[in-house]
Amino acid sequence: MEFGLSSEQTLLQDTVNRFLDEQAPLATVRQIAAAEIDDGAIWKGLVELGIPALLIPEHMGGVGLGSLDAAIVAESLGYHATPAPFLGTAVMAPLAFIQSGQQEALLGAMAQGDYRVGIAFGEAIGARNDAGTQFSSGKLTGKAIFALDAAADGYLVATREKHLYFVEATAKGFSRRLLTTVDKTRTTVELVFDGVVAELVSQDPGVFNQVLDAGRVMQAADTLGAAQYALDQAVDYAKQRKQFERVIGSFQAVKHMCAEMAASLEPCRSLVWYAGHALDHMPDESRVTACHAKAHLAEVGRFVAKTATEVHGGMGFTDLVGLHYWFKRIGANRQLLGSPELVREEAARLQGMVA
Amino acid sequence: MEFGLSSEQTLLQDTVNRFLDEQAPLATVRQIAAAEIDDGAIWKGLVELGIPALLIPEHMGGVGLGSLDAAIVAESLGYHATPAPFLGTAVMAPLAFIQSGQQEALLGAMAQGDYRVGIAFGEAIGARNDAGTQFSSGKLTGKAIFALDAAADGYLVATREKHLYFVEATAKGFSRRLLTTVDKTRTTVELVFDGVVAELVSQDPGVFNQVLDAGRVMQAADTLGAAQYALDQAVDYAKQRKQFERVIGSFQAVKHMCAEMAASLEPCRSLVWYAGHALDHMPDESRVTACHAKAHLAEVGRFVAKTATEVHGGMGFTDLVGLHYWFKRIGANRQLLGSPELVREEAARLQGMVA
Amino acid sequence: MDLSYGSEYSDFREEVRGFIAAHQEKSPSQASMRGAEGLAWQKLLLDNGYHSRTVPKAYGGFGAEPDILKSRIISEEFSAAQLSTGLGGQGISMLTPVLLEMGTEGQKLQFIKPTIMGEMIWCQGYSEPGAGSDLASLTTKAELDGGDWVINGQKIWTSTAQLADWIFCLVRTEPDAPKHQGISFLLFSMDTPGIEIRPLVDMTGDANFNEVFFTDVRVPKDQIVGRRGQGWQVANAILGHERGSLAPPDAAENRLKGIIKLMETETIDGHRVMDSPVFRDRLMKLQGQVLAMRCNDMRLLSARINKGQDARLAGMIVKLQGTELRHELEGFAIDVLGEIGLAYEDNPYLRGNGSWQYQYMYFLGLIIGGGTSQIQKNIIGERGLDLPREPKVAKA
Amino acid sequence: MDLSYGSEYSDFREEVRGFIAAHQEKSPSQASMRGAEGLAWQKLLLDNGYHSRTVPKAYGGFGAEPDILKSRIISEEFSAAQLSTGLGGQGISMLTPVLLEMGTEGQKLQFIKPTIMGEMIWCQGYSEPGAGSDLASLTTKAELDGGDWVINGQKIWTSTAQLADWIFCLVRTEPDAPKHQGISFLLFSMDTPGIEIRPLVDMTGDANFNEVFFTDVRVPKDQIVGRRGQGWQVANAILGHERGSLAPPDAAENRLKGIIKLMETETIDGHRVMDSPVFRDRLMKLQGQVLAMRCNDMRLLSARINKGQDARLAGMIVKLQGTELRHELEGFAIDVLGEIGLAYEDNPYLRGNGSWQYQYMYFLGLIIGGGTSQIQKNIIGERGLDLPREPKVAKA
Repeated sequence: MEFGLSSEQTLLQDTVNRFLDEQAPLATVRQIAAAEIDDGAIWKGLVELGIPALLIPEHMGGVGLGSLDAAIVAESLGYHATPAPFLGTAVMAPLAFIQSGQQEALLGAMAQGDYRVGIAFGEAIGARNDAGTQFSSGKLTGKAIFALDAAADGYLVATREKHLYFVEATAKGFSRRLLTTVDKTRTTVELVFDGVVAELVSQDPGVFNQVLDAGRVMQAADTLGAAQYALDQAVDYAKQRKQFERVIGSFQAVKHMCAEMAASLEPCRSLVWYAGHALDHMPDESRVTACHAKAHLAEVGRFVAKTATEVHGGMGFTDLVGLHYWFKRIGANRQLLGSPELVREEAARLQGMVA
Repeated sequence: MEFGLSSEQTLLQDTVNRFLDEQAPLATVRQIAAAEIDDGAIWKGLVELGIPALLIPEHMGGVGLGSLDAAIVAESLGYHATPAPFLGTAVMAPLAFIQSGQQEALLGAMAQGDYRVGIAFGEAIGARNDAGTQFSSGKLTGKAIFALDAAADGYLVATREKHLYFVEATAKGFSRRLLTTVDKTRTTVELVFDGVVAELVSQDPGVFNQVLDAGRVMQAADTLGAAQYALDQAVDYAKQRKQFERVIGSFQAVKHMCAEMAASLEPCRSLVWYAGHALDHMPDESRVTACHAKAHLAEVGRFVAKTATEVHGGMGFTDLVGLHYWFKRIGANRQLLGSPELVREEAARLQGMVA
Repeated sequence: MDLSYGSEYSDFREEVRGFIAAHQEKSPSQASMRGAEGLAWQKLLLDNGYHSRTVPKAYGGFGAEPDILKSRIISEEFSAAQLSTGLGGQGISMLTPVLLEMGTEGQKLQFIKPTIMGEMIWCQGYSEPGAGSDLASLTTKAELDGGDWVINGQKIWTSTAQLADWIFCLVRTEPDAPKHQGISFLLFSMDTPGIEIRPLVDMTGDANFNEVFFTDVRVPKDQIVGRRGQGWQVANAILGHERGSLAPPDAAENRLKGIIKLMETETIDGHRVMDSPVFRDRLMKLQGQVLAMRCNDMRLLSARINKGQDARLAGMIVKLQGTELRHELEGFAIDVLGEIGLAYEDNPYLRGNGSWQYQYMYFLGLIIGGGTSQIQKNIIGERGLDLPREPKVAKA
Repeated sequence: MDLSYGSEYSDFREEVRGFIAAHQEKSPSQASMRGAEGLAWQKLLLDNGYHSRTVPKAYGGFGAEPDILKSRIISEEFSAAQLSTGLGGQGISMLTPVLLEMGTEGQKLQFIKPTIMGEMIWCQGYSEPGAGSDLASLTTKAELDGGDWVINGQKIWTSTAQLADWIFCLVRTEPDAPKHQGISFLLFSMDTPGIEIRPLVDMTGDANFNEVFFTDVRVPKDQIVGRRGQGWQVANAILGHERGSLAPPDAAENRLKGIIKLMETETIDGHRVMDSPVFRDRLMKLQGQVLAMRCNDMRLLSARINKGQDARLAGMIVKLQGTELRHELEGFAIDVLGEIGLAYEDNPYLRGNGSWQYQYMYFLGLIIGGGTSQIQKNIIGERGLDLPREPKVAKA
């Protein structure tokens, strides 16, 4: 019995962390957030580490690791607020293609960093206002909003019926525009489909669900990492910053804020591990567990993001310490792929609690 | 412009407080809670102060004061965790009789402390399980649970249609039994009606609503008083209790617990005053305001009851300091006449927000 | 309990309404407050006693007796008509009251009129990187050299520093005195050589504040308010003015109305958000809290009019509760909007001009600024509930 | 990640199941645990290594090597079969490990066997009215008089004092030493003259605890564990045992299941509470928290098996989070029940035997007891996050 990371997983995490510490420091995040550079160099490095190949079976040219491994990477990316197309290109799209047996040819290109796939699932989770897509006669029409990755080469699009389609960004009738959000470490876009040729990936809602669950667990892991960073920064700051001739961390008020963050965040680590493990090994539990990981981390993340900022005092509010990149990333993870209320209702429905 | 208590109101509150300080101290509350004595003596004293005559117009032999005055008294009763049939006999029943023009003959007896009226509204607010009453051919059948006042001489009973009936406790086919709750400072009963002769008080849901609103504001005021007591006790304890060679109130953790209680409770005082005032003077707002007072005080009360107990450390958990009477009273106020979720939904419905 | 302002105020309300009817087309937009149009409007308000009403005529004001209800009526009527109530800013809201109370006659004559006319814009030099919650530990020093103070050091959180003509500034003049007794309150022009301003970008993306650096800044000796070493008392008089005004409940009420509108118009899978009982319940919880703060505010207003009414504690909790509530309200709106709640800047799906996200962050800043929530709780505990102060720490 | 216990444990699980199948009818009810039936069951468990498994045979145990998974399998299987896992209490859970670690050979031989057999019941003399969070300031004193300690003072929060045969007790033996170094750990019979027990009724209405008064209680000099003045270290070893066991997540999971059942059966105006989205959302929030604590517990179990896995912080937060969560769960059940949630004692509408209200209060007691939430946060902050301790206060 071992509830935790294997030595291989620890090594993987260390490797990713070391790479990000060196190649994606705050200064680089700032540049990408300001659109001075794109996330290409970071992604290239992650590709070299094999990250987009992680979930692709070995016989398809991948590394053949599991969802927990991916969650560990997601945590590291969150910890570093790393701009990268990980969620779509390394997790959700590969899973969809593998599960459905479609577009397998793309997997190799994705694994090698030559092809990025964005995700347009919002309309299948809870369509906002007039957004939504319809498929007929081989073509997709409509609009998807807050789709992931502005630089994707193609998009995996879910309709309200939870059917999945694949669309190339170069296709006729396809257009997109950047939807700026508070979180500049990732990009979202509006996709407009004016009778765009689309290839069916899956009409099985089970595939959609599996891909969505994985995405949600990755987001939970990303929030875990981002919140852990915020907590670490707050603790460090509390140990250094002096007011009233004492380091502020010696004041019970500040100490307890840190303790409350740790107390609520620490069990989240285990929850994320479990949810990651469940995706591959516990089909009966994995859906509910993914919902809980997503929703619970959204709530704890919001609390930690706020509290860590407060511990930093005015500095936390400034751009100087850069903590806001994490604050906003946590905020984005909360809303994308289903806000907590919606996800909790789904957890209840999955347990037969909704009449 | 004066948002606050008039000098007459301050005098009324002082008078009630002085009486309760002297005649209803914790030792007496304990005796009543243990059923060693009943609340008769306290009620007699309150009758002498004119409390049950408060809302009865002067031409009917009462004092002719308003709902805010009653709320002030309710606050004092909550502050002292006073066992007394105030809510039914001094507020809800008189209001029902006055508004409907029924049973006016009883008002005099009630004002003089010779007649107590209990309240069975639960089934009109949100009927639990199989409880509920039906009226036909002049008779009431069914069951009401958690009706207020085990020692009442008669009961004001609301059906699901929000019709009000009056039943004498001596009537044929009527039976009741005590329903013990955590809160021993008030009593609740199960009423069984086996074809009991009942007199119609009102078929106008408007009357029911008005009586209910008043009851809810009184409960909010009661919680305000009880929570203020809990806070006062906690602050006193924090000033005296020493640990680590310091009074615990000098520790930021304890100080901030007290500050958080005060910060959430202090605006409640104004809210209760406003809600009391609105009952008589602001018909457009009074219903929503009563709902908010009831629900908000329920939440703040729960927080204060828990936190004040924690400030007392182990002592708070014991019977020695008696704080638990207030803890439980606040808990009872939360659930009776509509739990917060239910009351908030009503507030939304009143504002046309529920489709 | 009397929520009306009484018949004696009806005339005044009519007078205000008359003014509004006659002049409302002259009210400037927010953007042009400092332009010619704005300054003309400001003058009109001053001449009619709708701004700086109680400031003596000698200093450019209207010279009226203080009357809180009249002030409230003015703000109610202007707000109802959606008119500008004139210029604000730290010179008007903070410095002017201080000069009236502690300035010399010369200072009053020199500074108040141009300040309230909008001709002299001020910024505040207060906090320092090393002096936040512990403001009294500030180290920017001013040393006398002949007839001048020579100032060296750094300030932070200085809003409107780029716009400001002058600064009111706390500096350490008696380095050997106990920390609260070694501070002085100086006034000087922002054109004085040796001042450098660096905008301080914050999490909203804007630079709502600045850092200001002083290198051998020379200020005439008499540009001091109060005596040498008395600056802390002067500063505290100002802080009192600031704390009350950070989170007025009418703003929270307007935001709540905005959220209700959002919930009625935004849909998820074709259903209005308002039709979600879970969101409705959260809305009602917040509405209850906003109502409680509104009632608390009415009590505070009343206590200022009716001597003898005690609302000390009710006043002390406003900053803490008001800023936390606003942050929560804005965060709730983001939840109502879901993904759309993330929209910012040029996003075409922006709702309310992006104000939900902006205010969500800005109010986190206000939770921290002007005395953090932790400092507020100390104040409530110590001054409000009379709990003992933190004991002195033993020397290591 | 491997959630199975591995094939090497299947045999052991089978063995436990075999025992259960053969003997389950002998398992006593909770009430008769201290009766003949209970003691016989206890002996059966001891003989088969299902209780005090790792206690050496010489002291009445089974003498097995520590194996956390085997212990877990025993508890899982007994729990699944709803059988008693035998006697608990402070003598077994707290004193026995301490004696094993710090007792003399004579003490081990004298006390452990009768304790685990259930023949010797212990209570704990620890907290005092003046020594709660600051336990080390305890003042119950023991002075040597010839061959005896003479004890005077008062203890509080002594559960099972009426039942107890013996007490393990912290007393001050070196009044002039620093407070942590002047305490000794004594053992003595509750029949010793000079002991008075007063039940301490708590908010649940029960007397879950007692006050114990000592007046010239004479205790033989050698009834001490560890050396004179070493009692604080002994006590801390025990506290560690206590903190981990206050809020196991399986109890929370069972309560959550109970709430789900309540929500499916209780109705409001004919609608199941489960059909209220607002209650459902609160349920899901709590389910998420309970799941997180379950996962945290699996991690802790794993870290005890797999050396090198760091779960220190995960362990430190259990008491704080676990007790707060249980209190919240019980409070939620009361809300689900509405008025019926108020039912207590002989109320015919009681649900779950009144346990919702009882546990709601009891867990508030547990939030306070065994190190208040405030003390827990200090510990998490200082030991878990390495934040500095509260500085020493200057002498007034």
